[in-house]
Amino acid sequence: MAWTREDMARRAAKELVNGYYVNLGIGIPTLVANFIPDGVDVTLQSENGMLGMGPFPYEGEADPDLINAGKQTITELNRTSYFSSSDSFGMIRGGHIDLSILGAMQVSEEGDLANWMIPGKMVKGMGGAMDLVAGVKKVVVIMDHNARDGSAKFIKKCTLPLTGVRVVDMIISDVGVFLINDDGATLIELAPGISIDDARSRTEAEFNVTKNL
Amino acid sequence: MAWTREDMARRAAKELVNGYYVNLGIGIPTLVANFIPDGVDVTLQSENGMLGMGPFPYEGEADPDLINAGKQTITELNRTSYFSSSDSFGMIRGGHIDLSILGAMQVSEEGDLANWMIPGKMVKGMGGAMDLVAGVKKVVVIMDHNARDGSAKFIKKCTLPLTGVRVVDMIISDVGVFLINDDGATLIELAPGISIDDARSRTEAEFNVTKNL
Amino acid sequence: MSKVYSDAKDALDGILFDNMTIMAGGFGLCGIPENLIIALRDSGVSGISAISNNAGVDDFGLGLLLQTRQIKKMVSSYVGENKEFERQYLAEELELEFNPQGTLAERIRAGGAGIPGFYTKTGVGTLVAEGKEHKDFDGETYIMETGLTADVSIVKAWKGDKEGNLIFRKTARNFNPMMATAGKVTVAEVEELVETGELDPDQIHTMGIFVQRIIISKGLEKRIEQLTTRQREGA
Amino acid sequence: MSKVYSDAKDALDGILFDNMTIMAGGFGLCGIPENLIIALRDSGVSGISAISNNAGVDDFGLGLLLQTRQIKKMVSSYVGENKEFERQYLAEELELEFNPQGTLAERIRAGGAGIPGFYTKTGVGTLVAEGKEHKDFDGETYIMETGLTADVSIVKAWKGDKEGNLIFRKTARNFNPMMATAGKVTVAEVEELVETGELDPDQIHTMGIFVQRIIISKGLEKRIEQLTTRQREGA
Repeated sequence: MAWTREDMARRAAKELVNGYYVNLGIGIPTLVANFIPDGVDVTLQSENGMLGMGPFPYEGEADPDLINAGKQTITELNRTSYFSSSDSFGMIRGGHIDLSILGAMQVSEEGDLANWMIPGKMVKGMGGAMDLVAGVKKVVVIMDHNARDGSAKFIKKCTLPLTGVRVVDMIISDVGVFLINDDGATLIELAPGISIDDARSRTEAEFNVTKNL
Repeated sequence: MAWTREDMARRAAKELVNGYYVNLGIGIPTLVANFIPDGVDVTLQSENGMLGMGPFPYEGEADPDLINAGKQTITELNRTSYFSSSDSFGMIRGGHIDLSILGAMQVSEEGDLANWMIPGKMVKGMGGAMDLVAGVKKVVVIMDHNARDGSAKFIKKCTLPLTGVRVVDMIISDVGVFLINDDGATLIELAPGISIDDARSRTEAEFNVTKNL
Repeated sequence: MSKVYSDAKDALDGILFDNMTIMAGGFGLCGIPENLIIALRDSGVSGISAISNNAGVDDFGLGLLLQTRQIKKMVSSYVGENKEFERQYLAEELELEFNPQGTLAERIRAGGAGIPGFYTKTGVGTLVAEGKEHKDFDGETYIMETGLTADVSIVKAWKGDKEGNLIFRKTARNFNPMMATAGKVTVAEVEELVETGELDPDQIHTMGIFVQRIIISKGLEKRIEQLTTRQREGA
Repeated sequence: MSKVYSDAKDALDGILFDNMTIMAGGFGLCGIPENLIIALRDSGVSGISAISNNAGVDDFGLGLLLQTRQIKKMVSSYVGENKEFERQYLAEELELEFNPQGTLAERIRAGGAGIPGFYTKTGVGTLVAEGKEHKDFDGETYIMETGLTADVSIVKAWKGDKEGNLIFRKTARNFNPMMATAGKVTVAEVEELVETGELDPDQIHTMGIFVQRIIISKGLEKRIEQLTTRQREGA
């Protein structure tokens, strides 16, 4: 009864605060847009040069000049503005985006993130990930808690090349929710059917457990 | 029969080349716009954020949102574009402006320029002058050859605080025209009624004289 | 959580404190946030470090805050039009840091874009370079300048919408867009406030993300510093 | 001295040479200078160092120049959509320099704006920081990145006028405006070429000063990389 991808996205959506400017990564993070709570109004940024990203277009209405950072066709909203890539990353690097939600291959107990490169495999590139984790105020990772071979992804020290050092503030995985700050990592929520012992056995990183869990 | 201010401005206008983007400083340099040769089309930049500066407005038509870097009301042309101060100085610093014509208090024989500050007097500020001389491809100075007290302004080494080092490519004064490059300064034209000896006696800087003058 | 405030006083409420740093848009008197400057004066906040290309004139623009001695320090490129400024400066009542205009513009842009330092040729070999790090690139010498941010930026735009998207008009744009990005809080006054969606999304100069509070300008004077005109030929 | 050229071949005439550096605008296949890329391929120029956020797909965009082995090196942030790229890279026939996307964008802007180096937090502690100068500002560590320029930039705009002023449309803007500033020669292709004066001077994204040559795009394909749609409710 661990969390599904949708459950993780729904949980991540609780991190959205009314008025936030948010950048959602490719993959599960994109799903977060489907679970924005009622009464919470957030503006989605796409790093290729857009604030106020709308949903996919209706069939037959896709505009090749209007894509998101995942190169998917999208639509604009009333509030939308467009800008250049340098203005877009000025916004990101300058700390103007409140929240970034993205995927991970590994996260360390100090919040180091690896999500762009596996040595020996063809590297596609980091795109805007390094800029986002360096510049955005709060970084939330959504990931499967373990790799396909069962190995831990939340570990003491990343073994893969890093995307950023001490950048992750929260991990939402199928196991539960971990906060990471200067005091280290803390398990603050468990997915249904997951025990603290389950979480420990599936994690290499050291973490505290919040009271009353 | 030395050159008047208008003569100097007219001579400076000969440095304009068709297609050039030009920044004109405050004072005599502004007059250059009145002498643009027939068939030569240049675009005037104003560093407060405008390309394609037009003439003064007709009486009653001044627009407070439309001024030049000297804070004078002006007009726009067909080709005009507006932009921010950072874009404007990106243009200047990035070497996109072909020619800058400005005034000077002192110029050294190596092309050092002093035109913004007299120690002991209230300093108004350098405005955009340091950026212009550092970034523009060719810098032409228009100035009275001597100060009011008769002292030389084209000298071996500037005594006033500098605006830029080795930045002046040409001086146009009431005495004549001097080129400055890596070989030093060269007198290339004389105003009517001025002899080479006159020029030497009124100048502290060392300079060569072009053949056949 | 509307960004729209009723007036300048309301829009500055709760964000001012003594010895704060304020950026104020405008070039000369062109494109200055007139209402917000007056409200800043009326707030009585003191010890301001003001980052602004110019210092207004004696009785208008930032000159109003000089009259009341609310400004402790100016960071500017040119302050030639202000007698009170000159008096306070010569009496050493006012600190002054001159920046070349392009360096000032770029420092503000850098501050807003998360760039703490950059290199420029501007000012090499001059007083401006003293004490600054020098570095050679391709055989040419450059100096390092740092990014600038402010506790509050006050800017003036032509049109704005309720999301804080702004459009400027002609040379009234000048320093306003960069300053909007470099304020921890940015307050904008606009001549016309429209509904969200009325501005063309391709044509927005300052994105709403940079603007936290917005008001409609009231009673704009738009004073002209140097009225220069020509006569109609044959008139 | 018109900036308007008859077609892409004509517009590239006399400015290409082997082992040159070329910047090409676009994000994925969105906003790429389709005509100029094809003319570049047909010119046969070789040993190109290409600065472009992406590398196109196998049979479109910069992929066309990979097919013909005209590209020696790519400077990009993401090249995931191109099999031929992968083959050449793994066979060590192609050099590749990855830049974080924001760092790439800023390096290009810096190159066009006369800034030879700047500091950024992006990439600190990662492979990207190796060999780069580190510097602390206010207790945080940053790395120095350098400005980028190109011998020729090729960009794509929506509308342009005969002075070279350009306006981009929606997310097809992306890297095009900065690249226009960073080319020693910049060539633009536009969907619509209008008379000078028809574009609103407050709304020009790229000023004509940055554009030396301009053509009208012909037969634009505007290929969509990932068509994603939704169904109308109740449909």
